[in-house]
Amino acid sequence: MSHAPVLEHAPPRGFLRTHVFSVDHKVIGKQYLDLALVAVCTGMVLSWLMRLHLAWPTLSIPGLEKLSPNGAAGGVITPEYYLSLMTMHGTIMVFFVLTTAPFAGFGNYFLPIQVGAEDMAFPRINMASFWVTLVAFLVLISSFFVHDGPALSGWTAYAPLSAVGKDAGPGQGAGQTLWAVSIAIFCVAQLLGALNFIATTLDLRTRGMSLARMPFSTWAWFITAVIGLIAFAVLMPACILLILDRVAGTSFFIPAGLVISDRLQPHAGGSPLLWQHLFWFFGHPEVYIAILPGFGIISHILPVFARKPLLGPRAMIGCLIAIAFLSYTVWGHHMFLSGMNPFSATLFSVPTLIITIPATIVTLLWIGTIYGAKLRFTTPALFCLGFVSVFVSGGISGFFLAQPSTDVYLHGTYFVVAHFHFVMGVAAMFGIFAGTYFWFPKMFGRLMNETLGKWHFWLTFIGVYCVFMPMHYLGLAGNVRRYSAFTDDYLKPLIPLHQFITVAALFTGAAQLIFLFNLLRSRFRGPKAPANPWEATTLEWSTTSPPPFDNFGGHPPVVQRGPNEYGVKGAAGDYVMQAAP
Amino acid sequence: MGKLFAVVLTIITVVSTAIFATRVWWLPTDISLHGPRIDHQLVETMVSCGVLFVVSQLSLAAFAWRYGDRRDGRPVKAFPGGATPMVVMAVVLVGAEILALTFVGAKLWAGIYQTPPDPNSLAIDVQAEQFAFYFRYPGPDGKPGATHPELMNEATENYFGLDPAHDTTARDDIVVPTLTIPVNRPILLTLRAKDVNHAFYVPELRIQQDFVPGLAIPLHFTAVQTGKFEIVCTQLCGLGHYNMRAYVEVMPQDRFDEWLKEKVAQQ
Amino acid sequence: MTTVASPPPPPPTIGPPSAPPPIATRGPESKPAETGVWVGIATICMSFAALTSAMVVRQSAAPDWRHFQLPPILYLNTLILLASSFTLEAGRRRIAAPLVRVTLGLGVLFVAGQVVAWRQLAAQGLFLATSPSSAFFYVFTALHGLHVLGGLAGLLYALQRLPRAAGVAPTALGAAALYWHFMGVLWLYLLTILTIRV
Amino acid sequence: MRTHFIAVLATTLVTGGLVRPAPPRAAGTISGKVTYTGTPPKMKPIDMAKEPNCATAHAAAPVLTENVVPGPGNSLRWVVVYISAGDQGSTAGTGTIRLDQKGCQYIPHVLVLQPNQPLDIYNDDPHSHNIHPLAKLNPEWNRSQPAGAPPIHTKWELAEFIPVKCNIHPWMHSWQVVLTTSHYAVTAEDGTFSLSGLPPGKYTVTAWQEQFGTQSQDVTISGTETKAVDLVFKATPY
Repeated sequence: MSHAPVLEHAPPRGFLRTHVFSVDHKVIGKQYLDLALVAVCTGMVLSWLMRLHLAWPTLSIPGLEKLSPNGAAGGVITPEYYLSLMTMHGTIMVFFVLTTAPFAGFGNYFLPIQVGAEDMAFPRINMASFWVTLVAFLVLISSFFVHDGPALSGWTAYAPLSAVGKDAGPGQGAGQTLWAVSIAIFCVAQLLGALNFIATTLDLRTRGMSLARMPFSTWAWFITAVIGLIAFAVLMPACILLILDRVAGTSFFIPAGLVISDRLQPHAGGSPLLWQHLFWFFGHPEVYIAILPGFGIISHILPVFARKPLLGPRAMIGCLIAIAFLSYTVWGHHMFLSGMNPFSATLFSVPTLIITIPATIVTLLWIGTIYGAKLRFTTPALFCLGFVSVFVSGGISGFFLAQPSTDVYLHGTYFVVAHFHFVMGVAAMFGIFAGTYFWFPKMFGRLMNETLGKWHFWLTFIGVYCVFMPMHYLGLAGNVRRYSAFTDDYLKPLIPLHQFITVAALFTGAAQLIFLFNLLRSRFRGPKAPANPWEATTLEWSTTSPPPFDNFGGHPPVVQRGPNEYGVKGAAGDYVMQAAP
Repeated sequence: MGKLFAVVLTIITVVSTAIFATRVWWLPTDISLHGPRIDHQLVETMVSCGVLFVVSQLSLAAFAWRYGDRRDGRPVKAFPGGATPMVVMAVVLVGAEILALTFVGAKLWAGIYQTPPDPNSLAIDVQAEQFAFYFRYPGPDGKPGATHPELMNEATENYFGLDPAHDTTARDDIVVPTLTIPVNRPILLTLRAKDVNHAFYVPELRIQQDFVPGLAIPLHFTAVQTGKFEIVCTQLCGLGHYNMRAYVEVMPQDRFDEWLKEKVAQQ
Repeated sequence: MTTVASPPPPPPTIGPPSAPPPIATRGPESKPAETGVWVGIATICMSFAALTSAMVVRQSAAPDWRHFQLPPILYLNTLILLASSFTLEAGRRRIAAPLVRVTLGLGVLFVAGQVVAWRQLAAQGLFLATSPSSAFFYVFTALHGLHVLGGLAGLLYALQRLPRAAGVAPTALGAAALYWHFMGVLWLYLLTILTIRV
Repeated sequence: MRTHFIAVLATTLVTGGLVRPAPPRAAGTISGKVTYTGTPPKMKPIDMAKEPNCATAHAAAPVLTENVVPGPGNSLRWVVVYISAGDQGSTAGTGTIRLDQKGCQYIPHVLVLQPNQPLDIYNDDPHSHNIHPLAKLNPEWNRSQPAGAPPIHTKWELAEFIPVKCNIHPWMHSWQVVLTTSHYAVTAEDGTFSLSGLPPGKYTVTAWQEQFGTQSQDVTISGTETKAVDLVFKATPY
């Protein structure tokens, strides 16, 4: 709504109000992205340590003993420390990178601009959501420095291993409690964030910006906010119950008669499957929270570099909504063999297979958009193509795991690790890379270096295939996941493949340093960026880079058409901006 | 640049599919009754997914090769028919594949996990604990003794918490760390966990089932080939998860009876 | 931040548009604050739905569910909460600060009554870890109490903005009232399932 | 002058307590045998199939459970006999105590040490162990020792009977007995023990067996004689 800037929203004064405790959605978006950057570096180092230990178990890593005298005496990682590294790798990557960067980071920065608003509906709550996320991250990281080290029950934290406490092994004392508290705090932050996204999308759209005219990335963030709202609202009570089980002596998830470390546990009557149901009811929507913003970013960027409108925009939005709805009906496919009633395995496998249809439609729409395009191979465009290819590889392996009859063999093996890494670990990351290269000029007013960007793409694209495609073969050979060493007779011949994967992982990890260098250098010394370097149509390109405090310098745009106006004949250039008269 | 992307993607697709097709790494030979049908289901899924994978990757590569911007002023072309062929292709193609896989798969799954066990199958109790499997045979009296968690004492090999002093049926129970079973005879395992979640997985038997503390979960199969195979735990259970190794030894019926007699003598 | 667990009702920083409503493409006068509260209500419903399903599963998981008599003061607390909703609705329609203050008082009284109910249960020897039924009773009443405190903070905020300009107050007061009524409805729901199950 | 100097030196040493004072008074010893009545539980062979290295190592002579180890003439091994009351002239524990994890077994099965005495735990097996002393008074800890890992240097502060288990090999169990007195002995195969260096006085001798509990007997030592003390445990088959 076009209205004179109300006093409430005057630009801040002073360094603290402007850059640290700022209510400006742009600053908060950048803060989220910086947090995600720190988190992804931590997570990547953890994955290096894991891979090094798997390939060469007796390798002594210098300096590790200082970080954890108990876990890695003499620099050699012990089995419990490997599991702690795995748990922290999973938790940090899923929560503090894949939920924070594409959704909270880019979403906070660009959703208000793309809908033509001055800021999020509730700026102070928006600021609170970042600082609560930061608190959650610090609580999680503090579990590294606790006596027994971080939790070791995986990012899924199945009870009773996660609920019994110190007896269940090192890391299950203070480390696991800190994990549960950190995740509960993270849920609160995400709920506050989702609240903002939905209110802004529904109420603060500028004149002419109807729902149908919203860009695809905005649609993706809005739908992700709705999924996140319901998913995190379920994970929070689950974490509260887990904390009560651990601290207050209740027995929600711990049955009677458990003997752990030769001690009969003082609990009775709980149900471990109750935790699995509560967790996976959140868990599967969470993986869609990680990938849907990626869908939105790719659908937003691909037309810009194909110079033609996205094929089937309404079908794309319909698929996003279908995926959002179906994501709440499929959680049981994580529990086919978990001891729940086998009939419900068949029940859950049907919607799991059905959800592949909208995913296939989305992929075909991207490929159809590339048909007949005039592709400009800039770095964001390459990452879009990479995203489509990697998402296809990851999605296809989902077919095997969706059916109980083949999941009997593949459940708990590296096939599962390959599947979710391809879809979440790589496709979602390619979405974040594409978003970064695409929006960097708008966020910082400077251009990133294209050659470094291309080097980063090629090394990463080839690297991730070398790392994660062989994991499918390990899965077929029955290699069990979450093992800290391969001592079984049938696993020993697979160790050379693990060593290949480790080398590829180190190589791909090193390639990310190019991205880091490019990111930091261009932030201060990149060439000046014009308002619309990629000749795109959406609202964020019709304001300066970086946008002023209230995004449009006091006169919000009036939107005349949708975001898909590319390849238009007769217009100046082959595109028409959304807000152009 | 588009051409480079197309070449790299084609190489990746060809190499990956080749390794899948030539089965360099593949499932171990199957030794269970229901195994062949699972292998068939897996191969069928592999073929149909392989086609889907190759077609979509190569079409992506082809379009990236063909539709680079050559500054020749040629207008962009929309996909003939717009989005509807995409939606139709997805719903029909993938939908048909899903129907086939679900229908066959559901029957196969029901055959293993939803059918009651064969009445004369050999009943063995399995206990998974932090970091070992133990198997208990009811012994000559045919009745397994009651288990008492408070009596469990690993030092005295009393893994199941039996109470031989008062419970006569527990006296002859045989507790061994290796699952020894006769070939071609249906086996009914009752899975119990002593402490946390574990899992029973034998790749060769194509069977897998989690242990859940507080539940006694039945699992039945029939081994059709003799030999010694490894049992591994696939559900994260703590620091020794990687080392929860046990063996399942499938013997001809006569050698199994001999083994059983010898174990009874040792009691 | 008044309460960590609940999203406190959103103090609107962008006042309602003073300019004439824009051309078509969007419904009547939209108020971000109220949308925010509706979204918050959806979240809280989902959390309590998850806890309800956990209670149902936990009750059937083992025979250790010990039924006990709900302390009668809960029914008195319910009346207090409903009364506070009426006074608040009256206060909202006439934008009368004293009525909102009465609602605040009743709200505080309700929370005090809940604490008394806890004490009575503790006197009977029913603590959090005594039995799953008491555990769920405490979890439900604690979470609801926390959200009521959030509601009180929202009412205070709305009260503090009331005298400035007639036009501005209703949004904040409207949102806070909506949230408060929801607290009443949620408590009625909780009372029924607790009475049935516990 | 020289003799005077030596006398001064001797008295300072004695009073300073730097050097263990040669027992000025006569010291007695208590020795004897620990036996059992009734039928002890059968020693079952331990099947180490889970760890192939140990299974092959013990293929010839399978390892038996060590909770009750009967010897010739109803004698009992691994029984800790110590002065539980009236203890005099006891000294602090010196020297390093060594515990070996060899062939998936704890060697020795019962280890006695004194508070703050250095304890070195070695992993001599080509695979990893995870030693987990289940201490209640002392702080409980639990550490993995991959193959070839350096020994764990630790000690216990408080007196306690600590059961020790290996988290990876469930059959591996042993005891670490921390005693404040230095007058202790662990019975050998023939069940004999002897406590020496006891100044005259009234003592209570206690024998502790991991499954049958404790037996005590009062003894008075007057001169340098050796008192015979025989302790008998009642054994039950299960």
